[in-house]
Amino acid sequence: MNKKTGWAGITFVVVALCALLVLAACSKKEETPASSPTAEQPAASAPAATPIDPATVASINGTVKFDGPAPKAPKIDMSQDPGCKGMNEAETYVVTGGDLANVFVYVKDGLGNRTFDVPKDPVVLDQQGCRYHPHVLGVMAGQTVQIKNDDPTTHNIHPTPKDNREWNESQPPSSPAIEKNFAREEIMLPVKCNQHPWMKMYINVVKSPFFAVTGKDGKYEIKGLPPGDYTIAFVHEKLGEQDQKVTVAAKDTKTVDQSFKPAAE
Amino acid sequence: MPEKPIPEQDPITGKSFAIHYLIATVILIGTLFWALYDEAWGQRPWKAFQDQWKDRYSAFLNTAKSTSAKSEQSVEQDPQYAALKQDYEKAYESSKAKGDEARKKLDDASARLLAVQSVFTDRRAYVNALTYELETSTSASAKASKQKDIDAYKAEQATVEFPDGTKKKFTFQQLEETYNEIRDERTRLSLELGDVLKPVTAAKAKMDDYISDHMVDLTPAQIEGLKRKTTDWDPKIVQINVAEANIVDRCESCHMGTREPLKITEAAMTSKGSKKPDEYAQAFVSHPEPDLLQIHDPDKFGCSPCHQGNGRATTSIEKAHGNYEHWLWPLYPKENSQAGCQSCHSADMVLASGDVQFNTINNGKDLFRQRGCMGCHRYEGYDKEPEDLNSVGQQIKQIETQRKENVKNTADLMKQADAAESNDVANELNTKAVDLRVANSKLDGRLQQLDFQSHSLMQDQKKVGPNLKDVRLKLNKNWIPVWLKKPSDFRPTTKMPNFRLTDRQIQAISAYIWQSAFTDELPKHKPGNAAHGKELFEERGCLACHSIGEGDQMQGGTFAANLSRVGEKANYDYLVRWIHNARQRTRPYCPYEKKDIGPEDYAKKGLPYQFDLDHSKCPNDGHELQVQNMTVMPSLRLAPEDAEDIATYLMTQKKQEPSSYAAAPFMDDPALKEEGKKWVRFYGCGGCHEVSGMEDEGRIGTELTFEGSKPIERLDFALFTEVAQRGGKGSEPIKDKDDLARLPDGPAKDPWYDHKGFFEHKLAEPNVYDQGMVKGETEALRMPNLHLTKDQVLDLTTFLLGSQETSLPQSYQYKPGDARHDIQEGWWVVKKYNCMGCHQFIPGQRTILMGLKQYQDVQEQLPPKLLTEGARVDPEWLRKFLSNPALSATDTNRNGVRPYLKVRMPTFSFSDNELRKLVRFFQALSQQPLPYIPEEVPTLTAKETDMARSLFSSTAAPCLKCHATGDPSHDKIATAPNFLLAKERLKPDWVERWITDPQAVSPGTSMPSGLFKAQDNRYVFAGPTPPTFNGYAGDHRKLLTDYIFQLTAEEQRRVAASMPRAKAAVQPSSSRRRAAVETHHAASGGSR
Amino acid sequence: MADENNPSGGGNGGGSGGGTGASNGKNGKVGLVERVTTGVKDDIQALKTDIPAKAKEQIEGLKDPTKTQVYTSIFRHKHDDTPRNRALGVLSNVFLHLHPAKINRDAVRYSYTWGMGGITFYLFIILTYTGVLLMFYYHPSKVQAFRDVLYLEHDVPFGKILRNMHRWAAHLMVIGVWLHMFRVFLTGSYKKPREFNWNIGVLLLVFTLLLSFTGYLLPDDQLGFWAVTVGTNMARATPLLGHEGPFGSMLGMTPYNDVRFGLLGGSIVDANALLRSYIWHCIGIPIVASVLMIVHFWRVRKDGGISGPAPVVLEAEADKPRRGPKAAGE
Amino acid sequence: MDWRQLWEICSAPDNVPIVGLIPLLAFYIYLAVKQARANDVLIEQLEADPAMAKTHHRKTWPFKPGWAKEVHVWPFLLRIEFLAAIIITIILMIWSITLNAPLEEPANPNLTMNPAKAPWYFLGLQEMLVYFDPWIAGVVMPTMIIIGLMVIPYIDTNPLGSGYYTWKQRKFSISTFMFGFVILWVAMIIIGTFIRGPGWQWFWPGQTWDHNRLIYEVNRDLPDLFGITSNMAKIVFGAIVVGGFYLVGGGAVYSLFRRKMPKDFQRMSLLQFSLMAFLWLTMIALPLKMALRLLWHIKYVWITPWFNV
Repeated sequence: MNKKTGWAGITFVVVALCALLVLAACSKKEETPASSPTAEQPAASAPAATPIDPATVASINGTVKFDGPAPKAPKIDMSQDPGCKGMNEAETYVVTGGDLANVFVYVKDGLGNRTFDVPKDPVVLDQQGCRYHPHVLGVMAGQTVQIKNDDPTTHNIHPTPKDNREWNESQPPSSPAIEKNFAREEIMLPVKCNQHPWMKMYINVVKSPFFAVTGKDGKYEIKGLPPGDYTIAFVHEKLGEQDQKVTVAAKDTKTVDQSFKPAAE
Repeated sequence: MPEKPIPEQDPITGKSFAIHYLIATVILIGTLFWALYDEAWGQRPWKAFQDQWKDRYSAFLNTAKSTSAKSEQSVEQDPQYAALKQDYEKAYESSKAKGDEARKKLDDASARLLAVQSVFTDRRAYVNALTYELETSTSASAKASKQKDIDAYKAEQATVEFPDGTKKKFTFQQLEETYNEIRDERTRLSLELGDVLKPVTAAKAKMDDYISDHMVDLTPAQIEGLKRKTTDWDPKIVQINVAEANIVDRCESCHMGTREPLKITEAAMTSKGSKKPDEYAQAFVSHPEPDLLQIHDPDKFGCSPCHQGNGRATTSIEKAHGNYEHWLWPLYPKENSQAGCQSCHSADMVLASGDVQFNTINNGKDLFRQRGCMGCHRYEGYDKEPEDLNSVGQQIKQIETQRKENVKNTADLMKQADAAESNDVANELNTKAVDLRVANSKLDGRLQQLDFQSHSLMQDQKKVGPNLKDVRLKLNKNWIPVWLKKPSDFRPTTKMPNFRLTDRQIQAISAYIWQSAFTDELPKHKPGNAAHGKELFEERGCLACHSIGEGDQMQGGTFAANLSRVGEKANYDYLVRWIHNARQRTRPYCPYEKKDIGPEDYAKKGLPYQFDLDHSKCPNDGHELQVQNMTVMPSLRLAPEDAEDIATYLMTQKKQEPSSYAAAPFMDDPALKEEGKKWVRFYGCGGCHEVSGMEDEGRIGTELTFEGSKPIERLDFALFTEVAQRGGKGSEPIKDKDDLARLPDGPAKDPWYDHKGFFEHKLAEPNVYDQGMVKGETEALRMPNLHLTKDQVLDLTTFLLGSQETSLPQSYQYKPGDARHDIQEGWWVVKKYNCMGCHQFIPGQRTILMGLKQYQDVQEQLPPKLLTEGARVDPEWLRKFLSNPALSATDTNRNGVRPYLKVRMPTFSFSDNELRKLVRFFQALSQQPLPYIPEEVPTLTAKETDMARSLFSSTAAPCLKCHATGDPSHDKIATAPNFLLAKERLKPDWVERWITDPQAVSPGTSMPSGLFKAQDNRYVFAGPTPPTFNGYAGDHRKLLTDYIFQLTAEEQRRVAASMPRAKAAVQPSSSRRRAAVETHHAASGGSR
Repeated sequence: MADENNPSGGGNGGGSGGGTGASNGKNGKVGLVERVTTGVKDDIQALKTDIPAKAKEQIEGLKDPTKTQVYTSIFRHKHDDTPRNRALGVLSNVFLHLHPAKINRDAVRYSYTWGMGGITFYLFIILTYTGVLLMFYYHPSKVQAFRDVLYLEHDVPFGKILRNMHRWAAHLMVIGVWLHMFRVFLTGSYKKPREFNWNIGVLLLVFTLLLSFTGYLLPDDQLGFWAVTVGTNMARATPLLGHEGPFGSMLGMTPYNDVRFGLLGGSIVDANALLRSYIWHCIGIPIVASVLMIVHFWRVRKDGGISGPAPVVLEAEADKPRRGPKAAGE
Repeated sequence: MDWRQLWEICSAPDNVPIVGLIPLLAFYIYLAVKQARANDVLIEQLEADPAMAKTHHRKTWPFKPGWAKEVHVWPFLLRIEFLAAIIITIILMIWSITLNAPLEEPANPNLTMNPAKAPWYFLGLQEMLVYFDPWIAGVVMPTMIIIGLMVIPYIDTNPLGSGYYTWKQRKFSISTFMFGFVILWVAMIIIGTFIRGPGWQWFWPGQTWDHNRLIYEVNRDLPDLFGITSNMAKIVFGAIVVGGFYLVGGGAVYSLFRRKMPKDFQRMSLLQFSLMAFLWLTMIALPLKMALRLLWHIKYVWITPWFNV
C-alpha cells in the first residue's frame, strides 16, 4: 500500500461522486437568449399593387339566361297602405324572354391583393311606389349609399347583414336622404322595410370596382379589367351563386354567358 | 513492500502538496463562482425573460408609435380639430401681450420680495432670539434692559438692496410692512396672470381632449411613456402579494405584457427571422380578456387563484407553472383555463361578462345537468330539490313538536295563573301564556310557508329522462330491448347513454320496467292532419328544444330529444296527451307512503279522482303528492286537435315500421322481474327516470363537487397508471374508433397521468379503466358511455378540473348578498327550462331559433329579446305573464302579448319559488330595484292629448300600422304588441328609451330608430310634425309616452278608424305575401 | 527673529507662534508674519527628509509581516519553520490543539485512516452552520413550516443551496460515520485501550441517525410525514411500553400514553410532533452529540492518538505485554 | 426491462446517497483488503524468518533508518485535513447546485404514500418488518444492534490486529462484522430502497412498480406445519424451537471455537463467550428467518398470546 493508492482514492471518490451527481441531476436547460430579439413588424401595408395600365385593360360582358319557363311573379297587394298605390309584383324572378335580370356579377377571385380607390360618388337607392330602385345593388366597400324616400308614406330601412352591422331607421316622407356605407364585403345583403313586408332588396358590397347587375335583357358588362385569370361569380338572390373561370388578355373583350336553372321546389 | 526499492527521500515528509492544493483551490473557486452564477441567473430565468421583453417590447412600441402617430395625424386633420387649434392660437395671440406683461410684473415682484426677505428674516431671527431671552429673564431689571436692547435693535435701520440697484433703509417695523406688502402684491399678480392665461389653457385642454377622445389607441405620447418605462426597466421580481388570501404571484416577472394597455400578440413578440413564436413570445402576450382583469383586479386576485400554478416559484417554467410531480395545483391547460372560474363561481350557472360568455365552463355546467350526470353523481347545487325537500320536511317536524309543546305549556301556565297566590304572579303567568300563543301563531305562519315550499319543491323536482312508469302506455313494447342495446344506434344524439348491457341484462331490465309500469287506460284519439301538424311543429317553437332530421339534415335544439324516429317507438294516444300537456301524470305518487295513488284511494275517501297542482294532497293522509310528470316539457296551450295533428305528424317520423321489431315475449316473464330490479338498481336508472320501486334510491356514483382536487393517487387509472405516466407511442388505451374521436386532443402522445387525462379518457370511454381487468358483472365500472363529442368532453373536463376545494378565503367566493344573488339564482331556472333556446338574454348570444333556416328572412318572427326585460316590464305583470303567458284564463290558444308571433310562449307551470326567482332575476339583470314602485304618469291636458294623437297617427309616425289594435282584420298583419297592454305591462321610462332608439334596446327589432332627435335638451320628432305642435316646448317623446300610457281601447279604436289604412284592409287579397298567408293559415288551424 | 528660531525648534515653531506674536506685540504684524513664514518653510524642508526616511522604515517593517504589532498580537509566537514552531503551531492553537504535536509517520497515510472521522466532524460543522442559517427562516408550526420551506426555495437569497447543502451534508455525514466505524473495526482500533471510545462512537452513530431522522419531518411534506409515521409506528410495538407491543396492553398502554405518544406529543404526527422534532433536531441532540464528540476526541488523544498504523504483531508475541518490538523501527 | 423505472428509483434525490454509497463501500473494502493482504504476507514472512522479525520495522510501507518515526502534525497531517475539507466542500457544493433536496406535497394524513418509506438509512429496519413483528424489528433489533456494537471491544479478546489491517489474525471477527454490516445492513437497505415497491412488494430491478400488482401469498406459521393447534402447545413448541436454536447454535459455536480458534476460546471468560455466542446467533437468526419467510413462507416460529416471533 503506498501513497498513490491514497490519492487515487480521493480522486476516485471525487470523480465518482461528481459523475453520479451530474448523472442524477435534473438536466438543466440553459437559457439561450434568442439571437436577434427584435419584435417583428407586423405586415403593415400589403405590397403596393401593380398599377393598372389603362392601355391594356380588357372587358367582360355577357348575358344571363334563365333555363325554363319564367315563373309567374306573384302579385302583391299594397292596399294596406294607401300611400303605396295599387298593385305590385314580386321581383324575385324578373325574366323577360329567357333573360334573367337582377343577377349580380362580380370578379370573385384573381385580383390578388390589389386595392382600389373607393368612388366618391354615392350610389342611390330610391324608394318609390313602395319598391326599391334598384332591386339589386352593387357597391364598393366604404362607398356611400344614399337612400331616398320618394313615397308619401313612412318607410324604414332595415338591412339584415351577416358580416356588417345591422341598423333600422325610420324615414318619413320627404325627409332628407339617409347616407350609409358598408365596410365589409358581403354578397346579397338583404334590406327590407318592416312596415311594408313585401319591400325587399339586396345590396352587394365588394372590394373591387369590377361588378355589374344584369338588366332586364340579362346583359351585363364589366370594364377596365387588367389582364389575368379570374373567377367570375354570378349571384342570384334565390338561385344562389355560380362561378366561371375566365382568362382575359390585354385589351380583350370576352363574352361570358351564364344560365340559371329554376330552383327545385 | 520489501520487493520494491526503497526511495531515497522520505515519501511522507518529502512530498509536496502544492499541486493538489492548486487544483483543489481552483476547483473550489470555480464552484463558488458557479454557485454565485446559479444564484444570480441559473435560478432566475426570468431575468432573461425581462431582457428579451425590453428588446422586443420597445421594438413593438416603436411600430405602435408610428401607427399611433399616423392616426393622431388623421385626427388632427379633422376640421373640428383645426377649429379647436385655431381657437387655441387665437387665444394665445390675444393674451400674449397681456400675459407677458403680467409675467414680467410678477417676476419683478418676486425679485423684490427676495431682496427684502433675506434681510427681514435675518433681523427677525435676531429679534426672536432676544425676545426669548427677555421672556426667560427672571429679574425685572434684566427684562427691562433686554427690552431696551430689542427696541434699540428694532429702531436700527437696515439696508435693503433692491434688484434694480437702489438701496433703501428700513426700521424693523417698516421692513415687516414692506415685506408683507410685496408678498400680497405677488399673490395678486399671479392671480392676474392666471386670469389672463385661462382662455389659453382651456383651449389647449379642449384640443388635447379632442385627440384623446378620438384616438382609438393610445396617443404617441402615451406610447412614448410606455417605452420609457420599458427601457428604464431594471430586472426585478414583479410580485402580487395579497396577504389575506395568501397569494404570492410572481407570474408577471416573465409575463410582462399581461397588463399592458396595448394588445400584444405572440406574432408581434416573435423575434425577427424565427417563424414559430418562441417561449418568450408566448410569455409576453397581453391578457386575452382585459375586461376580466377590470372585474378581477390582479392586485387583489393575483393570477394563481384563477390559473393555478406555483405563483411563488421563479426557478424554471415547469416549477412556476406547477407542472411537476409534487405540486398539487398545476396550471390549467390553456383550453381548460375556464376551469379557474369554478373556484369562486361554483354557484353560478352562467358566466358572462358583458357580451363575453365563458362557454367552455358554461357548457360544462349545462352538460352536467342536461346529460343527467347529477342523476348518479352528487354535486353541490345541482338537482338540490330532493335535498331541500328533505330539510323542509325536517323543519316541519321540528316546528310541529315545538307547537305542541307550546300548546301544552300555555295550558299549564294558565292553570298555574288561575291558582296563583297574588295577582302579580298571575298576571305574569298569563302574559307568558299569551306570548306563547302569539309564538304559536307565528309558527303557524312559518308552517304555512314551509307547506308552500314543499309544494313548490315537489313541482320543481325534475328528472332528465322520461317517466318509466308510463312505458306500457307510451312505448312500443318490442322496441325497448332494441333501444337498451345501444340507444345511440337508434338516436345518435340521445342523452340516454350506453350502459354496455348484456342481452340477459337487457331482457331482465326490460321485463322489470314493463311489468312494473302502469296499466291504466288512455283516452283514444282520432288521427289528425299530418301536414298541419308539421307546420305547427315547425312554427310553434318545438325546435327550440327538440330536433328533427338526422346528420346534416338535423334541425333544432339539443336540449330535448331528436324526434326523427319517434314514430317507431311511441303510442299515438300517449303522444297526443304528452304534446297537449306533458306534465299530465297517469297516477300521482305519494312520497310519504311510497306508492302510486290510484282512483281506488280517492274512492275510499269519497273524493273525485282529480289531481293537479291545485289538488295535490294525498287522499289517504294529506301529504303532498307528486302530481306532475317530472319533466321540464311545458304546455304550448295547443287546442286538442292541434295536439292530434302534431302527434300524427310525429308518428310519421320513422325509418321502419313499429311492427317490424322482433317480438320480445320475455318482457312478460315474471321470472325475470326480480333480476331486472337488481340491474335497474345497480345501474342507477332511478337517477334519471322515475321507475317504480326506485323512487328513493340514492345516487350510485361518487360525489364530484371536489373531484378536481382529489389527489391524483385516488383516481384509479388501473392498469394504465404506468402507461399514463410515461406517455409516448402506444400510451393511448382507447382502441374504439368512435371513442377515440371523443378525445379533445386526439390519441395521447404525451404523458397523461393527471386529472385532465383521467377525466378526458373517462368521459370518452367510461369503461376504459376496466380494460385488461378481469371483473365480474357487478364489479365492472358502471358509468355509461354518454357519446359526447370532442367539445363536450373538453367542456365537462374543464368543469371537473375546476371543481376544487378552494383555499381562497370566503370573501373571494362569488356569493353576493344583493341583487346579484337573484341573477345567480335566476340563471339556474333559465337554464333548467332552456329559456335561452328561444330568447336572447346576453348581447351576442345566439338562440336555437335564430339558427333555424325558416327565420333567416323573417327575424321579426323570432321570440322577443330579453336583454332589458327587467327595465321594460312591471314585475307584477311579469309574474302574471310567466304563470300564464296567454294572459287570459279562457282564450289560451295564443300568445298574450304578441299574438302575431307564430312561435308560442309556453306555459311552464312554474312553481311559486321559480316565479319569484325569475321575476327577481329579470329585475336584477336590468339593475331594477324591488319592489317596483310605478312612476306617476301625468294626465295630459286635452290640448296635449290632441297633439299626441295627431303625432300618433301621422304619416310620419304611423304607429298603428304595425302595432296590434285588437281589430282582427288589422291584427292579421300587425307585427307589434297592442298599446293597451302598455299601462299594466311597461315602465314609462323604458318606453321613452325604446321609442328613441329601439335598435339599442333590442338589436334587429322591426321598430325603426331615428324617430326622435335631440334638440335643445329635449327630444323632438324627427319627421314633419303636425301643425298643432307649433310653439310646443315640451318633450315630444315624453308626450307620446304619456299618451300611450293613457290610451284607452275606445281612443285606440277611434284613432285606428281615422287612419286611411283601415279601409283598404277590408278586402283580403288571395295573393297576399307569404307571411300573411301563413298567419291566415295558422288562424284557421286553430278554429278548424 | 530668524536667529531666535533654531532649526530643531522648527517643529514647534508653528504651534507656539501665537504666543511669540503676543509677546512681541510691539514688533507689529510684520515680525509675526515673517516668523510664521520662515517656520513653515523650515517645516517643509524637514518634511522632505523625514517622509522618505519614515516611508523606508515602514516598507522595511512590512517586509516581514510577522514582526508587525498587529501580527504578533494575533499569533502568539514566531513561525520560523523549526520543529519547535511546528509543534507549537499545533499545541498552542485553540483550533488545532486536539492534535498532538507529532504523530506516527504512517498515520498521515490516507489509505489507512480514510479520513472519515475528520470528514464527519467537518460535515457536522457545515451542518451546524447551514442549520443555524436555516433556523432564521423556519417556524416549526403546522401552518408555517411548509410555507417556510417554499419561501426558502423561492425567496431567500441562496436559500435553495443552503437547504440543499444541509440535506446532502446530512446524508454524507451518515455515510461518513458508517465508513468511519467500518475502518475502525477493520483496523481493530477498538481494542484495548480504546474500548470506551468505541462505545462513544457507537452512541455518536446513533445520534447522527437520530439527528438526520428528526430533521426529516421538518419540511412538513408528504415524504417526511410518512417517513416519520412509518418510523414512529414501530414504537407502538415497543415491548412493555408500546400499546401494540408484547405485554404493552397488559401494562395499560394505549395510543394516548405509550412511548410513541411521548415521542410525538400526540397520537398522530401533528403540530406537536413537528415541534418536538424541531427541538430535538436543533437543540437536544446537537448538544448531547457535541458533548460526546468532545469526549470522543479527547479520548482519542488520551488513548494514545489514533491506533495505527501499528507494526504488525505476530501470533507468537500475542500474549506478551508489549505492543511491538521496540527495536524494530530503529 | 423497464429502464425508466430503474432510473426513476436511482435518480430520486434521496436515493442518490445510497447509489453513491455502493461504489464507495466497494472501493473502501478493496482498499482494506489490499492492505490486509499485504500485512498478512508480511506477517507470514516474519513468522517464517525470526531474524528478520527482530529487525524489521514491521510495516508494509518503505522505511529507512534515519527517517523520522514521528512527523509533525503541522504541516504533514494538517495539509491533508485541509485538502480533504476543501474537496468535501467542493463535492457538497456541486451536489447542492445540481440536485435539489426533495420537497413533496404538504403533509396530508389522509393520503397515504405508497410505498411509504422511512429515510434510506432506516430502510434496513423497515425491511426487517417483513420478517419480524414490529417489536422485534423496530425495537429489539435496533437495541440489540447498538448493544452488540458496544460490547464488541469487551468480547473480542483477540489481542492481535490492533492498529493494522489483517485478515489472517482476525478471521472470525472480520468475517462476522463484514457479514453484519455489508451483507445484512447495507444489503437490506439496498433491498428496501431499490427492490421494495408499492405495497412493499418485491420488484426485481427493472420490473415496473405497478401499484395494482396483487400477489397471492399464504404465510404459514411453523407450528401449523407440524399440525400443532393448541395454544399452549404452540407456546411450548415455539419456545423449544427458539431455545433449541440457541442451544444447538451455542454448541456449534463452541465446537467451532474449540477446533479452529482454541486460543481465542481460551482467552474468553464464560460470560464473554456466551454473550458473543448469543449475539452471533441472533445475527445469524435474521437471515435464517428471512430465508424461512422468502423460501417457505413461514411467518412465525413461536406463537404466544402476548407476542409472536
